[in-house]
Amino acid sequence: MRYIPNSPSERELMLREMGLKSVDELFRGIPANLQLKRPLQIPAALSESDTLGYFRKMAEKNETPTTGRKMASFLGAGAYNHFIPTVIDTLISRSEFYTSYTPYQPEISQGTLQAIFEFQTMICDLTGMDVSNASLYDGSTATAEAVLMAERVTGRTKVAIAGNLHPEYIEVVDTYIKNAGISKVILPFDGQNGTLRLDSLADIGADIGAVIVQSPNFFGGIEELQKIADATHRIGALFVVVVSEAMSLGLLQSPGRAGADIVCGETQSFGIPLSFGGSYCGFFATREKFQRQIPGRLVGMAHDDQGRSGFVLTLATREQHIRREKATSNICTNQGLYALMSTVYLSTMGRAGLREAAEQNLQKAHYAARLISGIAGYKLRFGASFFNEFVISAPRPATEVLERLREQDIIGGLELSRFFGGRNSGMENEILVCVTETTTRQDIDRLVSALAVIGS
Amino acid sequence: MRYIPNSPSERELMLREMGLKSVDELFRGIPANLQLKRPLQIPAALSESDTLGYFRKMAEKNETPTTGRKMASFLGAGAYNHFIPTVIDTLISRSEFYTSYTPYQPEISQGTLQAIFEFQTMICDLTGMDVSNASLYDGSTATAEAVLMAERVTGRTKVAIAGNLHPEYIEVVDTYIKNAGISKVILPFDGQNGTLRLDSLADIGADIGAVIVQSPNFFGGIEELQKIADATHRIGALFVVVVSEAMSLGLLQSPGRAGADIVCGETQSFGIPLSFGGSYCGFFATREKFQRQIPGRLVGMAHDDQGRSGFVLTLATREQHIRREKATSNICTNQGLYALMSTVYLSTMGRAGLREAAEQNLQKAHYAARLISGIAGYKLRFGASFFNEFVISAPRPATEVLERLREQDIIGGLELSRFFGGRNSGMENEILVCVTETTTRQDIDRLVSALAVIGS
Amino acid sequence: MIKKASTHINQNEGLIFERSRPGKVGYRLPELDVEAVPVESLIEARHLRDDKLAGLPEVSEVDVVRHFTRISTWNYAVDLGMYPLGSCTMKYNPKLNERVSRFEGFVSSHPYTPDELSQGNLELLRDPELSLAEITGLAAVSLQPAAGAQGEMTGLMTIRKCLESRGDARKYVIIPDSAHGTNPASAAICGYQVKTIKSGPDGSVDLDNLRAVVDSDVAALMLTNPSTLGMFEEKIEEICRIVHEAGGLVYMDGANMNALVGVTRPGDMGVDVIHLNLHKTFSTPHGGGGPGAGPIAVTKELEPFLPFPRVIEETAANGSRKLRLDYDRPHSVGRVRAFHGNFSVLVRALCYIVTLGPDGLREATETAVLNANYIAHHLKDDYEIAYAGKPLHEVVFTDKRQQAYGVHTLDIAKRLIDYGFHPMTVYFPLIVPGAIMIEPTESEGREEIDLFIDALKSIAREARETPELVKMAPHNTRIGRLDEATAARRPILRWKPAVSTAGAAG
Amino acid sequence: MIKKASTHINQNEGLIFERSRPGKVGYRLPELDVEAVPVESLIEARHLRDDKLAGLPEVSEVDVVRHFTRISTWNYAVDLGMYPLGSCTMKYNPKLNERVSRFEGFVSSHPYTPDELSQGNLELLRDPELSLAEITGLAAVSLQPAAGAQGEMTGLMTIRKCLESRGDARKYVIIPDSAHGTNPASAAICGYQVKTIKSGPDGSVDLDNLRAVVDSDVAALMLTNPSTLGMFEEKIEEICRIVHEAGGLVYMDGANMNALVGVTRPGDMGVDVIHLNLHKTFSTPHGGGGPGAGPIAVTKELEPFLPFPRVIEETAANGSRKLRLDYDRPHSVGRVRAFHGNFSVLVRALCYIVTLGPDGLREATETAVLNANYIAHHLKDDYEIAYAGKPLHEVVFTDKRQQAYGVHTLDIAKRLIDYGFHPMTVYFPLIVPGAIMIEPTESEGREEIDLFIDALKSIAREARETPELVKMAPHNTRIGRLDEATAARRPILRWKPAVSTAGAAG
Ligand SMILES: Cc1ncc(COP(=O)(O)O)c(C=O)c1O
Ligand SMILES: Cc1ncc(COP(=O)(O)O)c(C=O)c1O
Repeated sequence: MRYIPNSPSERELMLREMGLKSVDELFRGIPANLQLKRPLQIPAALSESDTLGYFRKMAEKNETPTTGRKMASFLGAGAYNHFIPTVIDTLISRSEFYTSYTPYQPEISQGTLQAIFEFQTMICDLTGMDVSNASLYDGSTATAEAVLMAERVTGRTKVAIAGNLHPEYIEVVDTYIKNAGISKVILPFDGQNGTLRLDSLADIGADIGAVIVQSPNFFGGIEELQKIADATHRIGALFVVVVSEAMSLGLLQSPGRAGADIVCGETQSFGIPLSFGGSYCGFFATREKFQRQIPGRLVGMAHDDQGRSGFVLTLATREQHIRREKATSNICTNQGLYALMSTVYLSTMGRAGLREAAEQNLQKAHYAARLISGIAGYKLRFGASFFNEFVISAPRPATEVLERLREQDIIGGLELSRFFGGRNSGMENEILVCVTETTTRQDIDRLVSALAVIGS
Repeated sequence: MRYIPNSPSERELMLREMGLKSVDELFRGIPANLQLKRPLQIPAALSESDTLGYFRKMAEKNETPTTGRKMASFLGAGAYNHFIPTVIDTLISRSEFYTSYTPYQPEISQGTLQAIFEFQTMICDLTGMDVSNASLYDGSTATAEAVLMAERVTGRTKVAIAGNLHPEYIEVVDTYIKNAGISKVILPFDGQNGTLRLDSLADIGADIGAVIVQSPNFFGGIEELQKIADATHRIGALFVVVVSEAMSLGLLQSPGRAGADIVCGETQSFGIPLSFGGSYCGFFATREKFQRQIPGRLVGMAHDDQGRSGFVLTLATREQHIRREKATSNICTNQGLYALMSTVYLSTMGRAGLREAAEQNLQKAHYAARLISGIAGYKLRFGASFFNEFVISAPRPATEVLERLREQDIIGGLELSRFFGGRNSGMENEILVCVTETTTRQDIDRLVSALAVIGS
Repeated sequence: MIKKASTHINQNEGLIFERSRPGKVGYRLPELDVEAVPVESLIEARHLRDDKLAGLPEVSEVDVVRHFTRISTWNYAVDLGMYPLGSCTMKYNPKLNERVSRFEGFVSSHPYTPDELSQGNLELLRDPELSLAEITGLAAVSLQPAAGAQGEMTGLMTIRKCLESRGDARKYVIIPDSAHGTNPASAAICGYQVKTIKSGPDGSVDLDNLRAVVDSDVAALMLTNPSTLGMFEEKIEEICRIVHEAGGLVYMDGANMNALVGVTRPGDMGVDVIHLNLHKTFSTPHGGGGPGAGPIAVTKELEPFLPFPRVIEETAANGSRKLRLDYDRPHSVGRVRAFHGNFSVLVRALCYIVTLGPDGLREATETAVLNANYIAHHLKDDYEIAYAGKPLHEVVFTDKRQQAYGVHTLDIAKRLIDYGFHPMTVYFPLIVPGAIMIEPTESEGREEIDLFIDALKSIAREARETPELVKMAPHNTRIGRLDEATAARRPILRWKPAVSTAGAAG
Repeated sequence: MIKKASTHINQNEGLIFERSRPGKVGYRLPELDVEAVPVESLIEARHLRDDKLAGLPEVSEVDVVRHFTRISTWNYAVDLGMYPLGSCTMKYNPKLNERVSRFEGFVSSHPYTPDELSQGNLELLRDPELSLAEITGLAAVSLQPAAGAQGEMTGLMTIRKCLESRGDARKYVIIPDSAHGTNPASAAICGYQVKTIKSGPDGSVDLDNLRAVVDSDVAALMLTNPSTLGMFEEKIEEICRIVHEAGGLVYMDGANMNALVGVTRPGDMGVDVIHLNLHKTFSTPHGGGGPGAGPIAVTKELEPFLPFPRVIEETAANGSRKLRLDYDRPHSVGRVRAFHGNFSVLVRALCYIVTLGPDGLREATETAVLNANYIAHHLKDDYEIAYAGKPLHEVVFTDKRQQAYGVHTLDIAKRLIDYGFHPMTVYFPLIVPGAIMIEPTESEGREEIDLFIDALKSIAREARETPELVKMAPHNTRIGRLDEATAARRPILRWKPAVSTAGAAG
């Protein structure tokens, strides 16, 4: 087997050196009746070229913006198609990065450690917070961790979650709190604006440990963070701001400035390919006073006895390998390499590039919104100002409209009935449309004329 | 511009430090009337994504075995479609390899130097020679260099070249010798076997400095190297064996054993993609006694004052940068990175893999030959035993047959009329067919049934 | 004498922020192709950033490439040599996996792409489920968990759901004192209290201790098998029986499956749930900390409780078979992350499985166990074995003998660096004072292993003869041991312009 | 004090052959899918190998990856830092070029693919021709030459062909003594005798020397501009006139075009033929020695003599425009290599050109020249300038001052390694005794350049104060200076089992 550098005869020799006759003796610790007497019933080994062929075939069974039918796609909703500089893959493909372990041995892990320190710094700057961790699984689990941390900090076992938070994020939070003795209330969003109903905050009880709001929200709308922060702090709760479209941070006020206590979310927009939903990279940032309550790994600066500076994993007493059931989280392996991708992305785009990219998202999305809302029968569902996503109301059921669009190689967006079928109804004809800097005017115009035809 | 790490203001500063006002002053050495007053008239700069789009479009305008129409291809003739292990590209993509210069400074170039030393060793083993250089441009120029070296060694200004040597190699040799005062005679090949006519060697004059033969020859046939060697040495000429299908060395007697004085050719078959004909990698090996006449770079072992061994470029007095017009060749930059690709290939396939791959070529090519020669109206043109290429005679003009095959997404091979139209006629219906380990039985069977239909 | 490594010139490099200069750029976007409207007319001023993104660097592409290439050379890596971290299974990461995981058809597909346009992806989500079910001998698999710890949490939640459906979620999860820290941490998230049981004298589960704590309040036993001492729980069937008879379920931490794949199957032992670390057993790269994937395999009874969505196959009217994502899972524990798991990791793991096949997987297991036993055999005269027994894929020693000279496990670890190796796992499992935990994996050849054995023997000698040499190690790295205590006392967790020579060691 | 580099642990590694063990494999091919016939029945025994390929290694994929990854870390590289080799233009190699050059649609296409199935490739062969013609200000371009030296040979052949067509090929090629070795070597292959002319006191062509040798036997002047001293031939027009009036042609060695692109064009100076080194001026990687590409650009008059095939555009009956390869070139000098040149290099160079565009190309030139002048300015007090003048993209010093302390150019070069830099070009051009030739290119930022200046200043100081330190350098590399004399006297050019510790330095 080509991944094994021991030759058969070397293996023989090693066995003999140990006074063993056969490999089977190595497994004498396993009761005979438990030993598998037959080969595993999985497909026989493929050659390298056949393996390539198999995965090529699978890849060709997908239709994407750049392969097969070259679909023009307007899907967003927590996963965004942004431009990815080539250098990112070049650099993370350095085997010193991707074939190394968690940097527990700083003397030979400074590359990874320094990169994480840079990641933490960039996240702090973008979110306006003091401390960032080294990443969490994704935006949804980062949100769940924020809820758990809020409970640790406030001792309150109830949280208020905006109803326009990404529905899958809410599902994940449910899963995490279900057994942790934490309950949630859903804060309604305004039917006209799609943003959180501020009045709903007026009467939330002092038993609420955290108010969790996403901005831009699931519908793309920008929330009144400042006001929500004030209301939240008034009851002594933590204000958690979730950012699932990190690109918006290139343009929008940092949640920190608006008064957030925890800012968490997803860095996928920063150089991480869509890859059918993973791997992505959760981020988590908070105030310095909470730094010993933060979940996940932290990298800090340190010096050796000659005064040379370097970096180490620090404040480890928060973590499971030391604190066990009392740890701030059960997370161990995180998304290290993907945090590196985002770090390289932010370095490459830099100050000017992130701003330019963000503004292109804004301009193109509004160009599309203007045209679509101009089509007879279509309108923007919500009034709030938005970044690169907006909801349109179609004259027919969304599923039907999207199917017709697909016939023209357009994935028109996400039908909201998928998430707001029951409870919040009135979403049958609603489509969440996303436009990024990678969406060409031509694609937008194609969508518009296609919608016009379908609408008439 | 993103490839320039000097900021505009830094450039200003640097100018000022030098007491200059503007960049233009830097060019005061260039007469004003020669300075270009307008921007170059080439397309304006493209963004990274537009550049990717442009080259993607170009790539999609090609039809290959793995893209677009997925052509089944039976093209060989000096460029072969062999399996390429993934690790090759991974390893040559280490920037320490591909962004470094010719290893003139051994203390910080040992990686490149050791790899070349390994390449030289492998080429010596495969060819059965004592000394190999670090590569030449390609198989054709390696052949031309062999002719020039033969003249240096023997002092004779005439060479005899087999008429079944790759026609483009002969063209290149013509180009190189034309002005070097060397003349050539073409040795005819046998009409039945396609191999060199041994009788033609009987009466070649003692003024011949070298006999140059390709085996397998351009028609795929295996030459009687031993006999040719004897005849060649009888007149005191050098015997040059050209190998354009290096894969054959996995199975066939090494030319060295058969008496060759110089073995040269192309390593493309060893891990180098077809890439429309380049970059490839020429190899050149000879006897120890000629090592100071060899063209191109050589790497040798050396030691430092602490006895640690390493490698250096050596015998440089042969080369242009020292010997100038008396150099053994004008070559400077060679195909270093591609020699590395072949070194990684030969390491990965190794002893067993090269043998297995070569044998699969042999078996599949003969399977195809058996079936095709069984089709009414088709026959094998030549009788000599062959490795992975053979010539078929079709019942119609080759160009017509190939065009019909293309309609069925098959590139059936190379029409020989392309090279043997005039002088050696009788090749109108002849097609050079190549079958490698990457050709599936299914493709062969498709070709066979298509030929049958076309033939009837 | 150090055979494996030398020292060589190595580039210094500051933080990326220190390369920043106003006006440098590393990108080029296409021109905006729609008319630009004043931003303030689209978004209220109060919602716009007022810091001009001042914190982000302004550098060229050349700066980026130089920066990250340089700092990468400060890392040790599997591609450079043996990485004997016990419990981490640092095996070779095949380049073929990396290549296929980057196919444009995968990386460019959006998670909400309609099923009919992503049949390839759905097949890649189903195929590993089938293989992993067979490998574990269990009925069903969920690929959603993002890593082992999340697999633990998800698995325990399916157990909880199952018990709830039986009428009582129960209170406790029993965890041996040798377990990995994620076990109790995961149990806590699931609302279970942890009952720790002391391991027996041989490091395995002490049945009496177990019987003593197992009762009708116990939801599950969380067992690592082979244990973190690298030894198989020989009484596993008995253990499962005890738990099952008390109405509890058995969760197996499968982080050590590299010792078992193809040789024995948890399902056949009586295990109800197991998580697998694809970034260990199934060769996906650790990436300096992640990402990984922690699929769980469960019994038929637990299948209904797996996270949604599930990939199911349907036969369309026209008889064609199609895959689709099924969200209608009333009994599911819910979602543990957005979308469909760490897809790019799953693709790599599947590539590994199809590349090796049944024989290759077993051969890998056998070789991993052979290598570990070979090391145990050759080092037992120099280092104290933690527990006598029959190690499988890893072996645990202690620093007992070296302590006599004031040399501790950490010193030995640091000295290994000078010998050209990454250190082994240190001070884990916690039940072994000064644990030295070595896992070679099947990716090491005899030569590399012999060099490793020589190094540890030589360090044992140094500990006796020149202990200071070991205690001051490493000597051949660009920086020495860092003062972690101070770093934790006065944490510096982000760069600020003041700290401007940071990282530019040397 | 050395600011740029430290020393760090670095893996030793023997030769790949020393990792070989019978039975190890690193590959897996598909099973043969046709019936296997005894090999001897297909090929006569006498034609079959009898050595069982004994020389090739038997190693696993892991061995291969470890081996080449380790030895790669022994190299210095552009991605690690400044590579100031004069005349070599070691600029940044954009990763985007690498990526597009690997598109499956390019790498999988066979050179004999019928034109209608390779229109994309043919466009990629035509587009650079158009751009390079504009950049050089000449009429036509051939992309076939594999490197600069072959470009020289090809260019001189077109000149010869042209002269032959005029009736007399002539005898001599005039080459300044400052020229690169490939110039005379290439002239020799073309059957021309070389007449070397001494450069003038300022290092440029001495018009009197030139006039003295130019006569009706002179076929061409081969001129490097800017010269290998980095200075523009200010009298280039006059020079061309002199040669042209005598019926000769002017060949320009374009290796130094990085100083001129977008600023001035050889065609406008009177040059008849020029070669370009795409692996210098146009950013394609040097690859540790190659491959490169050496296209030539020529005047209208010389166009008919370019190598065949040529890419031409045709309008089909239906009006559609198609590209095809034209082999019917009666006046061509012939072919200089098989197929169509180093295609994969051409793709990279084109990618560079479209990425930069007119403005970017000029900006690159300006910055390259700025950087070189900045270095010249800051080092002139420490090192002797070879020739006073106006350097463009590179500057040449000598070791004259350091010789006083027994320190020579080579010592300075080796000491630069300890400072974390690759040495500059040494002892070239030959007319400068102890030449120190520095070319920073536009890829270096001010900080890196300042570190370089500091290093050379510090070395100048060391030469005065502690010359031994410099003469024994390098001190921070895994091996020291190697005994090249012995290596050349008793050459060991291949591995033989005997030499078994080779390479395992340390
Ligand atoms: C025994 C054991 N259990 C669980 C884990 C946690 O797995 P992960 O890091 O993937 O969350 C690990 C990995 O460190 C482990 O070694
Ligand atoms: C001035 C000059 N001319 C010609 C050449 C030869 O070019 P190549 O190495 O591409 O053959 C070089 C490259 O070293 C050079 O510097």
